[in-house]
Amino acid sequence: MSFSTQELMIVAAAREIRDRELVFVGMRLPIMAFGVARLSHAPRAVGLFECGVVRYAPADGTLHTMADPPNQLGAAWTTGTVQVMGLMQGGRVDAGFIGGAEIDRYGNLNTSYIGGIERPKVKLPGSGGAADIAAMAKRLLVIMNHEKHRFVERVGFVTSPGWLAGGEARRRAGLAQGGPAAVITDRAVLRPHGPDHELHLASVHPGQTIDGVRAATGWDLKCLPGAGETPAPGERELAALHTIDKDGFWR
Amino acid sequence: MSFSTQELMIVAAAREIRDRELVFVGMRLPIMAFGVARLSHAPRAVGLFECGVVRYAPADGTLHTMADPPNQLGAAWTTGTVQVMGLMQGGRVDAGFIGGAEIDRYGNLNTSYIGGIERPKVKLPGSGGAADIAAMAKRLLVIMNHEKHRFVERVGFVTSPGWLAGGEARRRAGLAQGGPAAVITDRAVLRPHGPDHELHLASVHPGQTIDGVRAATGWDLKCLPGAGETPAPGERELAALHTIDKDGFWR
Amino acid sequence: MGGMADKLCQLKDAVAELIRDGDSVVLGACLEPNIPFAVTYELIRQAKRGLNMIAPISDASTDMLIGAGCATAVTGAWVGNVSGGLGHNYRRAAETAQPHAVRINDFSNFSLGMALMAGAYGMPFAPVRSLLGSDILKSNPAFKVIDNPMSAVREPIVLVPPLKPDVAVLAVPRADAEGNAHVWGSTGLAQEAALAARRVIVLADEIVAPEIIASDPSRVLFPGFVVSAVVDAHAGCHPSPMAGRWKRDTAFLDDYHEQSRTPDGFRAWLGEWVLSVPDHAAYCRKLGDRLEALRIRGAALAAPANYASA
Amino acid sequence: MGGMADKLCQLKDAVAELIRDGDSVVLGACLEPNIPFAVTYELIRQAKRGLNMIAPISDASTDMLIGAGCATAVTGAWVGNVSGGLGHNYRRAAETAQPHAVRINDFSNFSLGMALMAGAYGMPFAPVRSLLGSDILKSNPAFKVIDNPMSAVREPIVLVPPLKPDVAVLAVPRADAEGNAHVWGSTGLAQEAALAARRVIVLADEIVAPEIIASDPSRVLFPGFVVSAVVDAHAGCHPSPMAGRWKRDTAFLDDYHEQSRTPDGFRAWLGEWVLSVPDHAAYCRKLGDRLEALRIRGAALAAPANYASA
Repeated sequence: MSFSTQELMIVAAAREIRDRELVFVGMRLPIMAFGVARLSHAPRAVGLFECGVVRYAPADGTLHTMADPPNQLGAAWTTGTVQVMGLMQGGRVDAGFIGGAEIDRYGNLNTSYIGGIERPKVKLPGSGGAADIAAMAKRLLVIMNHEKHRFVERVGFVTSPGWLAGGEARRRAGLAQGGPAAVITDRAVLRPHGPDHELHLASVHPGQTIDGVRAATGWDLKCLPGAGETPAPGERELAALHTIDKDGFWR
Repeated sequence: MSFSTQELMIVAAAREIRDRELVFVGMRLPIMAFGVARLSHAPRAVGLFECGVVRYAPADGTLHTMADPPNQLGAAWTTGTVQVMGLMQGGRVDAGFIGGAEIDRYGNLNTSYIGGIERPKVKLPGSGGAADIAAMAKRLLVIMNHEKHRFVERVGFVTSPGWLAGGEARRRAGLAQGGPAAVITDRAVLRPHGPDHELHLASVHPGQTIDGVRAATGWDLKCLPGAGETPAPGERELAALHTIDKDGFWR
Repeated sequence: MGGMADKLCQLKDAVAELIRDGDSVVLGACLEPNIPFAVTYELIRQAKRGLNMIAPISDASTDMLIGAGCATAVTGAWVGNVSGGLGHNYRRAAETAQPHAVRINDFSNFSLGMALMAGAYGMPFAPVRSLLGSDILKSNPAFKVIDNPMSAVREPIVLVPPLKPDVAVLAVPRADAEGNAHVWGSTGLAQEAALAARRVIVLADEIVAPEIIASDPSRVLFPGFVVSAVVDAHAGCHPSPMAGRWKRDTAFLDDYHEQSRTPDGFRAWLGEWVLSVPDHAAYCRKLGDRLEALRIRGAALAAPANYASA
Repeated sequence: MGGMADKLCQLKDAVAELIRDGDSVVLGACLEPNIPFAVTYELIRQAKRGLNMIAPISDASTDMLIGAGCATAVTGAWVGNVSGGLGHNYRRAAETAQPHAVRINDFSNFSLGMALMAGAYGMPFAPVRSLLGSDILKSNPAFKVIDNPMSAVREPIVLVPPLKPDVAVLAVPRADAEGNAHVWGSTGLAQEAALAARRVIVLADEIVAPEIIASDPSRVLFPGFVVSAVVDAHAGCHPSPMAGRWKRDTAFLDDYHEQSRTPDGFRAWLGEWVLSVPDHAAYCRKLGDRLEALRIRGAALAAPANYASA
């Protein structure tokens, strides 16, 4: 069975969603991942979108933004941002997806400033809801492309807190729960390991090598015990994906 | 033109509402007062009800509670308590009506406990929204029957703060605005006077005497300079009242 | 949605399984309307004990539960009878500990709403500008007054602690079998109560197909995933009103008010309307034509709203 | 309603009279949909200066206003182009002060929502559990971290100051001439923004009789009495979507994204779509068939809701 790297990423992300969970869904890949999860192993997962949409069944139609009309039609609840993010602050949201321009060894993400606040080298769009999802979802799931300049030792600006300086730093900062649980890239899946919560290589995608992934990482990436290959998408998962991705956009 | 004491109270209360004002309306007489004001001198006043109803035109039909179906039908907005009381906390509500079982010299009201908290002599129903209206409306308007045991030197329990101990006490307690502006009874209208904000007799109703009102008051009630008779309801005011009070309940 | 309708259950079972002795319970949070009296009665029949009623107003429901020995605490703003005034059972309990004492945690409607909002949205507390100058700050030590840390000048602020009820029971005009519900008209504190509660029981005036609810997701006040049980209970809010469905049975509440003036009168009322009535269906049959007269028959429909996406 | 429709006015006049140089302005608060781009363009035509855009997301609107020299500050969570990513004008302003510098007051969506809620409801501040551990606390000194005064153990809490925009412009599917409006679909921060703002301009996709709005008061997101002006602007949110009315013109926003990569490209885009177009009607004519193709023609109507009282 053939699949694209993006399809593998979507399926790997979908596997992070458990049945009956409440999931804060971001745009692009996460929205597909939520759909695949719903249509395969998590038929009672619920998707929350920061614009105020809550859905059971995935939207029928292409979404360019989370508030596009197909995401409103047949939603479980259309309400406000304070309501859906308030539920997350209350500890009701099991997992949240975000991306980022930069990520570091402890899963901290930067979507704000590269190269200083005053005269940044690159001004990124900012947090949107990412800082909130990173702080308040019970598990943080990150999806982004794996390039050396994006996977850095220490981000220049923490927009969305991961494990901060590692160890108990996140708890000490006052974040009673959450933290990155998985980073899904176009090359591999990383997971925090041990009491230090440093991101380790959990699996490499088919066609990638451990050395290749390490070379694309800006810190000395260690391997989890037993790290192997990311399982290829199964038949059911790909079928679910093709059901949603009618136009084959992600192939 | 003949009118009942209750009709006079309703009309006197209606006169306290100015055009275009936002008014927090309580049950019974205040709801009639709001209607009379809308249909006579205040055609653009807006009525807010703590259950979450906001109305322009008065309800068409008898209301036993503020949330009865006639008050929902054709409302300007049906929403929640936090929304309407939040607007009041934000300083948007010009006047609010409440009643009470006991009131004192400085317009403090008790609707909680008579005779101590632990084993009260009378347990009253409690604040409802009264404490909030008294604290946060820009002007407090009180309607209640005038009896000596209700008009007391000092209430045993301040449910709804008036001018507290008088003078700057209300401001010192942290209430930046508001305070009783008028107390409309079945005998008279009282208003705070001078920097001390003590309630004074502003007018006595037709058929009542100053001495009679003083005898029904539990403190040494002083008269405002120029205190005279409460003006009788005008033709337009009574017409408005009769439009609303179809069954003649208040006659 | 996407699953079996395993939340649909009988009123008796929902009350037996989801409301436990000692629980803090919201029975309706819309203030005067949509009060699930059918659950009030069932709590009395099942002789629940030690309930702490979190009640903004809830008309005579709380007074009944105190008189019947079910509720021993009130965390709320008002207990009485909206058209009648005083609550006689509440008075007897507070004044003379008859039939038992009642612990009173005083709130105002706004501070109770903000407490439930804080509970719903995981806020550590809610800051309010109400209650300053009120002796409620003295009778209820749960509030805390601080100087506004964001202000350069001294500005006292009341911090309201979050409230998370064990159970909220909410009567709605229509719901599907998964607890997705539509509510219209004023909603009081119902949204906050539903989202703050650990368990939610929906008392539906009508059970409808999921497609009906999904046709208008903006009419949903709280989503089905917070709901534990759905009960099909037509007129379950009698004698309280429900927008577009039921008028208020004011005579019924006035009669309760008169009869409950004495403990004997209250017991007689309770015998007639609750204890000798096996269930909600029997209650409706007993009401008979009286209930039919309260049914709203007219139509004043909301203007259409279109959700089409293409 | 009992009054004249004196709030109904032309878009040009509403912008000229109610949005002033230096104002803090919300242009749409639903995040991605319902963004009043017609007002964005008119602000550029009228060469407003020194605006502080309070924006949760507002798609490319803020980027346009920065590039055109109207906005010199951003108080918000995100500035870019939702389908395209980065905002090129925002980048140039922040990185090289071209065409001018921009002051950035960083928020997240939730903290911005709570700030507007605090502004709407007169709260002295809003306590949140977000932003802890984020450098947003360093880049924006408006936040304050305190230890939770209600907690026995040390528990840091972020206090968010209230935000009260000078003006909020909100695009709605239908409104009456007094600004009473219906909104359905997700609403982002629109309710909080409308209730917090000193002045509200409603951009109505359709002006309807007051009876239409009054037929469904639960569909009202904010009441007419907070509204200063009502503008009849069919498709005034193009290229952003509106539930049941308009699809998103993604190609238009992608084209903007490409053209605005360079200052010259941006100026050309601005010339074509804003400066050489006299008003919103001309903009719609210029879009022509393209706009018609975005119109939602299907029907997926909300189930009826009855408000009858008898």
